Amino acid sequence: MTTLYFVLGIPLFGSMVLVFTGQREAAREINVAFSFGTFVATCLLTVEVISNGPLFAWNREFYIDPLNVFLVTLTSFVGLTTAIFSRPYMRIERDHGKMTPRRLRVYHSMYQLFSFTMLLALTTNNMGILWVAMEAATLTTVLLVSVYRTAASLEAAWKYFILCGVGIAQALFGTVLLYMAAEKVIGTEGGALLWTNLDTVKAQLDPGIITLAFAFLFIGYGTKVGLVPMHNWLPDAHAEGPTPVSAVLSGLLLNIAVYALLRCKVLTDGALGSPLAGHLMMGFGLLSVVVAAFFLSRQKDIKRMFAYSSIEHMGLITFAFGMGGPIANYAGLLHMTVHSLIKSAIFFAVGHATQKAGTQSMADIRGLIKVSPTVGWGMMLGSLAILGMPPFGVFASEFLILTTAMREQPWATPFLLLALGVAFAAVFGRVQPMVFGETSVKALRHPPALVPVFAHLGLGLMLGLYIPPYLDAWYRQAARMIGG
Amino acid sequence: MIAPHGGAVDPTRWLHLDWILLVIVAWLLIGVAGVFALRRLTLVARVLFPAGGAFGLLLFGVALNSVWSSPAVAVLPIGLPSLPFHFRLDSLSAFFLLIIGGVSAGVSAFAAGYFRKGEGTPPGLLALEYHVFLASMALVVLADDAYAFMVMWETMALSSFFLVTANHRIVEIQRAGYLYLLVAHIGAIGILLCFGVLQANTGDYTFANMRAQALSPFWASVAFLLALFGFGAKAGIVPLHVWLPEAHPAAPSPVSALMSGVMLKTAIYGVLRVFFDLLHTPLWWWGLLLLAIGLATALFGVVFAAVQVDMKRLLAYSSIENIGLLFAGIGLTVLFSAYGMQPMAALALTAVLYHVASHAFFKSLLFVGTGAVLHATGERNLGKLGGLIRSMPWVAWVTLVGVLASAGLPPLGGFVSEWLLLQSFLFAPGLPSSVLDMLIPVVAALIALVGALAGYTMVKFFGVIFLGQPREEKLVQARDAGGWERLGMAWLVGGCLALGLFPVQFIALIDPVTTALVGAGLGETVDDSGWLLVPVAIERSSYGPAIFLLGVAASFALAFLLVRVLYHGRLRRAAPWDCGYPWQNARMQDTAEGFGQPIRQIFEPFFRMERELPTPFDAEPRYRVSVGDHFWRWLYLPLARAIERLASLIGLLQQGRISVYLLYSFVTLIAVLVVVKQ
Amino acid sequence: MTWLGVFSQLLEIVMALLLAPLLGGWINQCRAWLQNKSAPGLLQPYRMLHKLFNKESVLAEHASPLFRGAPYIVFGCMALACAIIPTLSTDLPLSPAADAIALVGLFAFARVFVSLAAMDVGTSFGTLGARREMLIGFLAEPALLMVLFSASLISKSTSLTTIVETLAHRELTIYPSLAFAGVAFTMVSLAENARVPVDNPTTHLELTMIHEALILEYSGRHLALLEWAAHLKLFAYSCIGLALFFPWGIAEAQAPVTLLLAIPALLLKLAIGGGLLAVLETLSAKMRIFRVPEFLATAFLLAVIGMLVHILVRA
Amino acid sequence: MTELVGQLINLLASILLMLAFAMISQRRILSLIHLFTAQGVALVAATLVVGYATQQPHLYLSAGITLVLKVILIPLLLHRVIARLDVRWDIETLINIPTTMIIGIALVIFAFDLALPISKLSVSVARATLGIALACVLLSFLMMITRSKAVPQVIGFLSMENGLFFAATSATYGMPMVVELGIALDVLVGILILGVFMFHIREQFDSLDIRHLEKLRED
Repeated sequence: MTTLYFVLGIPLFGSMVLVFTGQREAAREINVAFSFGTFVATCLLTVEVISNGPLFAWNREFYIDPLNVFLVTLTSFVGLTTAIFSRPYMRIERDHGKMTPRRLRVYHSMYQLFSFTMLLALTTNNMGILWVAMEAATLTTVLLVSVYRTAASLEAAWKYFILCGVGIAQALFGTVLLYMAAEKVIGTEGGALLWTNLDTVKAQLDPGIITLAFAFLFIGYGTKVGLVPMHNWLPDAHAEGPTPVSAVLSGLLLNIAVYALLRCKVLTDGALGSPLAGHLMMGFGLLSVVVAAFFLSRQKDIKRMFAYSSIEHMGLITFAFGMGGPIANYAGLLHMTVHSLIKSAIFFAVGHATQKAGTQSMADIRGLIKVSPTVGWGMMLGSLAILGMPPFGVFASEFLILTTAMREQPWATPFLLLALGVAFAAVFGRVQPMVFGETSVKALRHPPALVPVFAHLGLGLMLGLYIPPYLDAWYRQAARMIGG
Repeated sequence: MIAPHGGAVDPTRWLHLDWILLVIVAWLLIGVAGVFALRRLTLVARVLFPAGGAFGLLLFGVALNSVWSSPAVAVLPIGLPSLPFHFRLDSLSAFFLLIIGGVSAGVSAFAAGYFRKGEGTPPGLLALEYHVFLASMALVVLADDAYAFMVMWETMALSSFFLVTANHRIVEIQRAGYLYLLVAHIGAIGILLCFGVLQANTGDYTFANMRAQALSPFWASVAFLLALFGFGAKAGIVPLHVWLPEAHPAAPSPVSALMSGVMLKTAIYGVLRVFFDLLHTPLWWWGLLLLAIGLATALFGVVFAAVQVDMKRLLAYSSIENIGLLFAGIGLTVLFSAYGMQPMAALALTAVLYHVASHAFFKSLLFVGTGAVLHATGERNLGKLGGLIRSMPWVAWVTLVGVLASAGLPPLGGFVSEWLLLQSFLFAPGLPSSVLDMLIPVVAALIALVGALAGYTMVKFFGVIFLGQPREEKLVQARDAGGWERLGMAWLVGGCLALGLFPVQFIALIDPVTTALVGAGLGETVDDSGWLLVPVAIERSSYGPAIFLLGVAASFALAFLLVRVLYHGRLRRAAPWDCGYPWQNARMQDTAEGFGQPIRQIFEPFFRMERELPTPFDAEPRYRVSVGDHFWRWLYLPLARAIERLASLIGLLQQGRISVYLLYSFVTLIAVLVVVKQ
Repeated sequence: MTWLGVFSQLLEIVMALLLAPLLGGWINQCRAWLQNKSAPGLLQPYRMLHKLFNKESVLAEHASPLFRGAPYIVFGCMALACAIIPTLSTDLPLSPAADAIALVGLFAFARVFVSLAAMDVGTSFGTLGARREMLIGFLAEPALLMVLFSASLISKSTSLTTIVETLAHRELTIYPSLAFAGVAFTMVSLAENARVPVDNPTTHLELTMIHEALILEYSGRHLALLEWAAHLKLFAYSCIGLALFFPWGIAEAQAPVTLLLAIPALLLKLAIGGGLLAVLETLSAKMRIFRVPEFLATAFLLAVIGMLVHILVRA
Repeated sequence: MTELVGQLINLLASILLMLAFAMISQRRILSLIHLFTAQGVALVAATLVVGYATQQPHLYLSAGITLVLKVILIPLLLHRVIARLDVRWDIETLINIPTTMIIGIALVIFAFDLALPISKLSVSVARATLGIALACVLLSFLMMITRSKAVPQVIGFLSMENGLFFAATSATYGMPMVVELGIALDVLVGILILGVFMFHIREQFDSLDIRHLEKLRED
């Protein structure tokens, strides 16, 4: 039980410490230390879950089950590697004069607060607190995105705040309706919003209210996932913030939104019995994959391109969960894990590449392999992995999704084939000249920290070829639980 | 590590699959060793590549005597938890392993001598990609479940992509690599979907389960079309062939030898595995479609090969032609087995498998030959070569063997497979439907025309490069092939000759494969006819290559001796006859464009030609004709433009105005609420 | 491998070697008479061969061993072709070595070597001749294959000896498909043997010569061998024609005594065939080089229609 | 007694709806802020009435928080922003006021139709108000879409929060205390951040017009 306090306590305490010491030289190391502390705490938590299954904490307010335990570890691990990556990155940014001490303070404190909100959202059992944590995560990332204070970052942050704020508000309305339906069944002594209680009693919830609630929740959390009609904030927010922020946004925050959506889907499936939730998710998921693929072919800014690639992958994941069934759910969970690993690895490589070339426009980055093979190869392997080339993990989950889609929803496969083809053509067409060919990029003073990149790619490769048994057991239990 | 199970597996039998996996692991280790010896060229060239070649030879040996044995299965613990990698060695995969082992042994030996100076990527990395490429090809042929197959299939595409873009400083090579990987990836998704159909909703992706599924004709046809699209994209059949003439020439020569010789065969393996093993109830119209596509590809390939100016593009187009012939043969086999004529199907399938083997050997020999020429002269354009038989006699004579085999001339392997294919066409008139009967002679005529045109192309290829006078000064001091290169070439020449002169023994190797796939084989009739290849009956048709060669050699020797004895052997050297015009020079020889001119004239509609004709007032008039491909203008460019337009249309979605974005989510909310209300 | 078989095989090879120049001489004589010119002697080709064998062979400076070896290879191929085609009897031990398709392959083999040798010297005439020879080759070869196929469809076999036996035994029924095949075969043999409508055997005019351009650089014994090979090729083609369309008079294995009768029958048939060829040559004029593809395309289509007709009639 | 309370809540709910309508049609930003404050007062009153009717002590506490937050603190902040950045007028971007009103009416009808089946099942005394709360949320959503200045957009966002808060209190006697606190905290922090942003936008583009924020787009 106590490890959960550490898991949540360390980042909170870290953000407070960094508020005062954020601008000092050692701030970067402190940030890494706190992230490392969180990671150790989550590892202990995972060991606990492995040994004695799902556990409650603080009179059932917090709940760890197979669905969120691997996400917690993943969040803290990627948080740690991003912190390690942001050490050299921020030092170079400070030398370029883009990061003043004050902004560094905001960056470091908000970074830790952001990981606190994410861990809170994952571990909480209360749907209300889940909403509050999501809203808090949005607030912290707004500050992180606007940390450069340029016109573009301000615009991106403003749009991000307004669009996500409105979206999340719909989710609040959905939570209210959910609470209303729960109150009728569980009564009002405060346990009505706990997901486990709702889960046990979901059959008796009133279908009318739950349908409406799910509609609002779907639009709310769908905006945070970046499904297509509500995706407009995502490319601006992910492209304008500093690269570590983009990595964390693309890698982790989207997973949390999908996690929240899954929690609601489980309740709705139980209450309705009809696959309405699944069809909604499938429709919007497929739309996102196709539209994002076509967006990809018009990009000029490297970070915007990979932001759209995140939309495409989130669409694919939502489509997989929409299809339901043990294999598709399993594939969706695997895809979430591997996507966040590979996408953050790409953003690390992109970060260094953009710093070397001094620009984010892809036309000016050429011949990375000649200047620094590690950054070049990191970006090439990363983009190949994200495009679903084996032996990386993304291919494993795409394999499962496509083959089940072929038999269960054959109508969807031509769209998927078109989208994956166009996406591959677009992304690879731009990455290849950047990595190969004659170079115009100058070397950097500080050696880039590329351990995170290859650590992530190694894990992605491992997940493609061998999935550890306990992780596989979690995926199976979670897949059965999501059902549908 | 390997848990063998499946079938009554006696202890000695288990050895073959184990040896083969040993070879594959050895290749991977050599690759990893290459990474550590990144810059040390001599270590990589003198140790790693020969070791790779040796293991290729070992694979060749093991596959040779495992063709007859019963299938062995192995399961590796890696892969998805519910689906570990299954590997199965049956006669079909053993046959293809035979080819992979044989060709890779020769090409690796050649590569040991070829990579002299740094070519863009460090040699160690090249060794890694090269050996991963070999290992993945071998594993593709061994894979026994959809996931393992797909992982190995795309690793093969990925490693060959990195090899194609070895010296990525040249932009065209980057573009060729990009096109290649794009088409390969889309093809792979097609194959993935085909496996999705084949697993018929059971969720079990092993081939054993797919064999047990009885698919409805509709789903079987969907699987067929997807497999045709997927494997066709890798093989390079007509609408999907545009990447092949770009990618193969761009790769370093040993790699293009492996790609043309062996990688295209994995696509044929895929087609055979899906059509005959997994679907096992072919419909007749499948055969017709395959026949049509195969012929179109063959004719298209050979006509374009005849007009090429770059020697490696010429060979790439000739690979397309041979793939076309293979698809036509497979089409005929499907047609026969759809009508239940198993012995005829076995004959056609034997022709296909024989051509797979002989094409693998002679095409890699030709590519390796051009590699030696490229290294000695640094020139790829036929207009700048010529007269190399004097400065590079060894390479010239070796390439001559490859040229004769590729042209399908009697004593060599190319002719045997063409002979078997024409024989199978002759029995075709037994087909029940009269329309097909009418069609078969026309198809046989086209195949004969394609064979003859292949001869035309090969004469042009050999004549313009090796014979005549050198068109550039620097060609005179071109060095002949080095020691390792000669070893590699000698092995491949041996392969071509063996395939040409000992068809009976080789068909005995093919027999278990045809019995496994089509239920009948030529084995017994062929065995007891000794030196003569008699597919069906002696009075019906027979062909004895050994006697054939002996006949020609005997009359050669006899004529030579008699002339020396009866008359004399005096000889005098003088200037060639110049018909009274003393200033003859090398430029007056027939160029590659010239040699292709009749083909451009006769097969005009095939090409999209732009001519640059000089005006009368030009200071120095220049005539240039560029031969283009209709598919680019009528299929690929419109496709790209359509995607571009659609993308710009969708681009409007992100206009930048926040109120518009809010409107989108508002409308979506209302829409969802309306939908949900019902 | 009966002794009689071996004897008839050797007899056939020797007869072919001897009769080939004679056939050439006879055709030249007939042509001269038809064009009311005084004809050269019947044995003129032998004298020409003898003269050439005695002369010294002059080679270009940079001619490669391929150039020197090609005549022998071509001569060897033509000798083997004549050995395989059943001219005198069908009991030939060598004939199973190659059936109809292999025979076409053999001719292709010879043609490729001649073209390569022509390109070896590197003058513009050689390469020009090689290109034209290959152009005719790649159009004539499929037509010849189709002719042989229509014949083999009738006799259910592609080996020439079986074709001859089945056609010879059948009572005199008219095969429409053989009629088409016959016309196509004559057109193909005219093209292959460089006779008038396609190429003038006697000319040395750069613009028109095809066969002559190939052997332009040769002299002495190499030229003799090539000339002899050309005669052998014409002899082989006429024997194929006789075997397919007029098979009567060729001895069978069972009746050895007819072997003696077969020689005069062969001579008679060759004489008539040579005369007809001479008539054909005098009647037609040489075509422009780019009319040849249409000429051979018609031959090709005729052969294919022959096969179709056969299937129609049989089905 | 209870139906009096029910009528009182319905009265307050209708006041809220009327205020939302007024805010849509208002162009002067100053009066917009006054309307927003009025809405805050109505919300506090509604919470007090519900709290009194259902004897829920924590509702009084949340009413107090709302009072401090939405009636005193935020309007003060907005007044200061307007004074410092002298933003007086706002012009509508997409559609003019009359059409917005018509769409508003349609939205209200849609909201009522949507909420009708649910309010029958609701156990709390103020069942009918759910429809009105949903209408308030949709109206403020519409207002954010049609406004072109930063401040009106923020006010629209806040009135949406008010609508949601009213839904929480009317339909379910208020969410659990800890959730109420979290929501209030989020809203407060959100406003602070928006205030800081407005200063930066003003300083960056020397105008608070949203049309300057349109450079990040697909060309």
